[in-house]
Amino acid sequence: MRGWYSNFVSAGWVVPVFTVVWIGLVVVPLLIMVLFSFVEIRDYRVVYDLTLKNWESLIDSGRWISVVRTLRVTAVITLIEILVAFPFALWLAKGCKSKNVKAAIITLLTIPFFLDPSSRTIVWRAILGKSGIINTVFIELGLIDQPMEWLLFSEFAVHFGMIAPYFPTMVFPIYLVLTLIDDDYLQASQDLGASPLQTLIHIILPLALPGIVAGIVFTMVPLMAAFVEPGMLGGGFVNLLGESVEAALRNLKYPTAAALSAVVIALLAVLLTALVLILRRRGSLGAIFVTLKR
Amino acid sequence: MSEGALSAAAAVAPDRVTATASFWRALSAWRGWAAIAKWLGLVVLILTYVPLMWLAVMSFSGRPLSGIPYPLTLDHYASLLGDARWVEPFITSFVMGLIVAGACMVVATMVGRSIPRMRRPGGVLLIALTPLFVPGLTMGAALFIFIRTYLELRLGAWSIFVGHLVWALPFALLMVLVIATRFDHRLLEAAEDLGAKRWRRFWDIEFPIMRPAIIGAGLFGFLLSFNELLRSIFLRGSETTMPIFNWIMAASHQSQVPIIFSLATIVLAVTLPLMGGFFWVLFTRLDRS
Amino acid sequence: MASAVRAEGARHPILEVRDATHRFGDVLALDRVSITAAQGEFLTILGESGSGKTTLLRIVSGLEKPSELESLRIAGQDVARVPASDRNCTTVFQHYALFPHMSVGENVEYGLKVRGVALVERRRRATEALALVRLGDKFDRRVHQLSGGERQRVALARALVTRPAILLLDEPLGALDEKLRQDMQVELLDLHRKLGLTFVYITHSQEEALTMSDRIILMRRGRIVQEGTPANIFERPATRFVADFMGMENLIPARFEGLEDGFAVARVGAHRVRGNWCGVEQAASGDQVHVGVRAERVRFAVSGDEGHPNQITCRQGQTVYKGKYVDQGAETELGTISARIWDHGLDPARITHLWWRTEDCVIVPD
Amino acid sequence: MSDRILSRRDVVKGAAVSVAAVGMAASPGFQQFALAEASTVIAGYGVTTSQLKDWSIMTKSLGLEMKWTGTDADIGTYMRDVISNDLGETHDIFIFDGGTEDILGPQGYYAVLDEDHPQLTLWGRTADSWKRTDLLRDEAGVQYGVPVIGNGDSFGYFPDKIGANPNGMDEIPWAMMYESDKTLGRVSMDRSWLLSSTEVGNFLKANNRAQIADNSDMTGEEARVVADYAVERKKAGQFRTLHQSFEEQVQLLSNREIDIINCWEPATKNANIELGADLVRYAFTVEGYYKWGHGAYCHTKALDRGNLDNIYKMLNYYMSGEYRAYQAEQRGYAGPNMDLGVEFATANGWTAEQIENLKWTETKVNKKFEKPFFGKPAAKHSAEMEEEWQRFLNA
Repeated sequence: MRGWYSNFVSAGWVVPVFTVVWIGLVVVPLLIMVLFSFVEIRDYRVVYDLTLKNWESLIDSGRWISVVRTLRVTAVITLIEILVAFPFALWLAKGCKSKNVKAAIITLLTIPFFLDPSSRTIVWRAILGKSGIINTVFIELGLIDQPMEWLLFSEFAVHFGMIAPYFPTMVFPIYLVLTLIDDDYLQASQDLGASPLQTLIHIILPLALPGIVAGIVFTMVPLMAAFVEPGMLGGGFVNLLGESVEAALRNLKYPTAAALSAVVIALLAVLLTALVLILRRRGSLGAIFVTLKR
Repeated sequence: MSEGALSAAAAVAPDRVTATASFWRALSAWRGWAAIAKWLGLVVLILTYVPLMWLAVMSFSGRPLSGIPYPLTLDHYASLLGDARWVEPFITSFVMGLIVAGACMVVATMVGRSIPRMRRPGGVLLIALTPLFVPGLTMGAALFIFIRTYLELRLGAWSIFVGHLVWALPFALLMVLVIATRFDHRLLEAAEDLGAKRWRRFWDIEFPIMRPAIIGAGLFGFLLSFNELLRSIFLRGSETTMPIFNWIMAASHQSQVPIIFSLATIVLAVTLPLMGGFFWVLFTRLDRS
Repeated sequence: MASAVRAEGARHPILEVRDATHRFGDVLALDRVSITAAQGEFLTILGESGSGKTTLLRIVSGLEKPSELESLRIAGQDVARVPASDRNCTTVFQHYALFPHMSVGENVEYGLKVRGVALVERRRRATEALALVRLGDKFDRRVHQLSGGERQRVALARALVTRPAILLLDEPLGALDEKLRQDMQVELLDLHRKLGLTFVYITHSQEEALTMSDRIILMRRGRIVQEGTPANIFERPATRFVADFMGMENLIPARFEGLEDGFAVARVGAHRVRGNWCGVEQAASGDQVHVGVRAERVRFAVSGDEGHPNQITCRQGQTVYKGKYVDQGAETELGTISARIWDHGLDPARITHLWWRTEDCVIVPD
Repeated sequence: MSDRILSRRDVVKGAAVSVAAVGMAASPGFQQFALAEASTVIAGYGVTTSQLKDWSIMTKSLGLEMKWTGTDADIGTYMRDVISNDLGETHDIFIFDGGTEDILGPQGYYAVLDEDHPQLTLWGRTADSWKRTDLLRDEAGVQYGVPVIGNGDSFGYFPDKIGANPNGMDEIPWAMMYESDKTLGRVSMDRSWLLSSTEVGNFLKANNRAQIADNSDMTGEEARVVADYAVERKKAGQFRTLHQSFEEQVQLLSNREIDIINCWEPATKNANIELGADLVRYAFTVEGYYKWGHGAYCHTKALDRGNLDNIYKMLNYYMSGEYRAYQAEQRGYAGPNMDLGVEFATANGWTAEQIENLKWTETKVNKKFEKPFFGKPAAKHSAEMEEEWQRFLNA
């Protein structure tokens, strides 16, 4: 007997329906949003005249400075995350033998996703501030006379504060892809005479590339839109795109926010395309998931 | 290749490496690298948890925003319990989280198990994962304009749900895909051979194998929804979720830090064992290798 | 040739493992195992899964660090502390472990590349190695475009190209189908003969071991139970386990009685059976032993008065048609004995007796 | 122009999308905010500051229940919800910074106040300085709202750090915030253009350093001058940080990270709880104050829902002594009919100190009224002002 649930689990219609719904819920709204960057808002009302004013004002208002700054900060943090996360993920996937330790670390990496970022970030101010713990201790120890003001409300503070929150998104995909690499490959490489470094360069890195790309994407997207950490630790000196978008939306400047968002999305698209092209040798994006199938 | 060329009998490989190469060999063979890799990562983890622990300690402090956890008090927890205003948003968020989790589990499972069977899954995958690449505020604003202005629908819990689903589903889908792509479809053929109907095949063979991913999808769905603010601000209509409540309170000209700190501590205390248990089961109990 | 090689190898073994012990947690995977292999020898390590054979191989290659080890020499040099990457032996892995992101040629070149061999040179040698395994035209293919047998040969070429002193093969034919497996056996033997390399070959298939090896080491539960030439192990299994593992169909529990004219005598119920004593040590009277005889060595007689040795009466049991031959069961006082009948003219219903030659019968300790 | 902020255009709506969206809307568990409330329930929307910490006090004395939907202090979000989100369909009373009626009144969202409504008993005795302000009437002088609370915002400071009288009665010039060497690198300024740019504008205008007609509604040119000055001071290192939230204000003061900060008055109150009484003072200034006042408005769509009497009863409550006393006690904010607040406190046995504080709140507000005031949340040139202020933020 075939109940309705038979159809429910048969794949035929699932993907087409999902695709249509998802285009409606995600793609169409985003396109409309981009269209909004060409209209104007006056007295909190939309004026439907096509205009480039919003785009011009990106330059006038100095918002483009924050675009450049955002790119710089994003690049630096992403680089730091890769440098720390890749070795860590490698250790976790291949070096760590205890399943309990693995489970514990994965848990610790997951929890921060679910906590309010502002309350976590505001705590740093009590630690990095002029009368914070670090300055107090250093002064007590006689290492410095004056509190180090650059610890807080500076680019340093923003970078420092962003390292931890954006770490898990880099570790997870890399870890996942590394666990999928069969130990046989690593042993074959060693057996054929490769040093650990050579195995890393010739075998592990190429095979982990999809995970690294995913990690970069998952880390860069929220970084490009970050506003909590720069807002709370940058002291107004490290204004990033996310804050700019937020400020525009707060003032109901949808067109400006739309233009800024379009910039963010375009930047991400360029980056993604570049990454995908690099991967092209190994086939389409979908192949990321297939490459490692045995 | 001559036969003689291959019959050399030395203990160490005959194609000797150069001096610089052997320096790199020695360097890369150093056992300390693993320790460095491990500890750098652990330092970042410590950086993550110092603020959280601090927050937990400060939730017991009479002066939560200052640097010193003194005097100790349970006042904040008392005022959290005494102030009923957060209860309704909390329930809204909790129920919303459950619904989003359920939707994520069902949709991610259905879509996730279908994608690997497609010949060219790239396009669908890209569309499905698009929300991961769009900043939260932007997605919220875009959905608001679309639903409210173009579709002229009244916003409310349902539109928050849409916003949350758009946010959480890509994560859930990725989770399911990880297992689904490695799933051996010969198992299903075997089951079919044994006479199992579609539903039975799914329920008896596929589901148990995919269960960890499905549970994970639900868990992520719940927690991402429970903590979501940026999209909810736009899509709330007149609903208030827990993060919206916190956001409103931050502008109410009275300090909400005590409440927020103690609430975050409670969330931490609840999620830590929950997630820990989940991953422990996933790694230690279900891992057959 | 083989005996000359062995004589030479006994003096200067290319591989010498002494007292290797390995534990995985509480499990003893290898228990003080010592092996040697002569230059140019085809040595097979045979055993069921979990017998420790793969662990032994991985200790030789350096991929596993043994818990305890007296010494490990390759070409006379102690390599116990040399990492796998610097040992002059390469492995053909069970699942080949061909790098999925490289072409066939890149896979084969890999061992040369990591040694810093110049591009032109390594291309040349990789091409040669591929030609050697008859894949000369597949240099630029992707690994996933190859068939199972082709992958196997790529793995061989990859392992050979660095000119190792010893080639380690870990059940390389396990993943192939029957026909391909037989072809590859021939090909491997051919390669071995051509290159004169030392092969250490791991398998759980007695048939593979018998076909290919100069010498077989049979392992069980982390220990060596018997080693010798294929004929030796096949004809004179030292224990009941070896006899069983080598496919001796009829193994009958018996009591040892003593020696008679150089043959051992064992009692099974009311019967006395004579055969070769194969145990390492002499048994005492009354010891539990097994009488073993291969099905193809069991013969039938229509009447019981020809005076055959080891003769007993029987009735017809189950008949299984096998094409080339018939597996014929026979019910006797000793239990069911299976025989292999090549003569299709024989009518099983007329059989009344069976017997076997004393030389074809072994008596093994338990 | 349609009545929507982001008005509908003719678009081809994808059938699948509509079906999906409608399907979700219709599914159980997603029912809308119930429209038909019992008439003793008033639905309100706006800033939470207008709510007493314990709102059940109101229920006890009026017999009404308030179903409150809060929002934060963003005028953008608020305007969006009132105009685009049709909250008038579900909500009766709206409370936000006065000034919104300039736009929402003439466009028909806020109902004109019926000053003679029988339930509005306290209207007559409420001082004109509270009820007849620009914050509650549109430009044509039509009255839309009743006053709720208000204040003149300035800055908090540590008297010892800037050498001022510790009793806090000194009038401090705004220059102390912007260009004093005593506070160089020890200042925090609010990021908000609405607050900070108009304050800077007022300072420049009052000291004849710039030609500004109305610093609460500056033209692009004027706003540019203000932003340029602010950028110059930022580059000179005047500001330790820029803050955004109330919690930040409290933390910056209580950690003594800064010496002077333009903040909300309750922030100094909170900081003093941590630091010790009266260590931080909220400034009386030389040049004037950013004036804000929350107004309560009735939505036009609420006029014929049958609970208008109760709505006016509620509006009246915001001017009552009970509300006054609690609001002043909890946040230090004043409002109309302070005297009724004192009366209420006395009648209900509040301590002498509490009553003294109530009186002080009134004195304080009256003292501020002597100086110029500015502030216009729905300024005509808000877009330009915001745009120019971005240059300061991005610098």
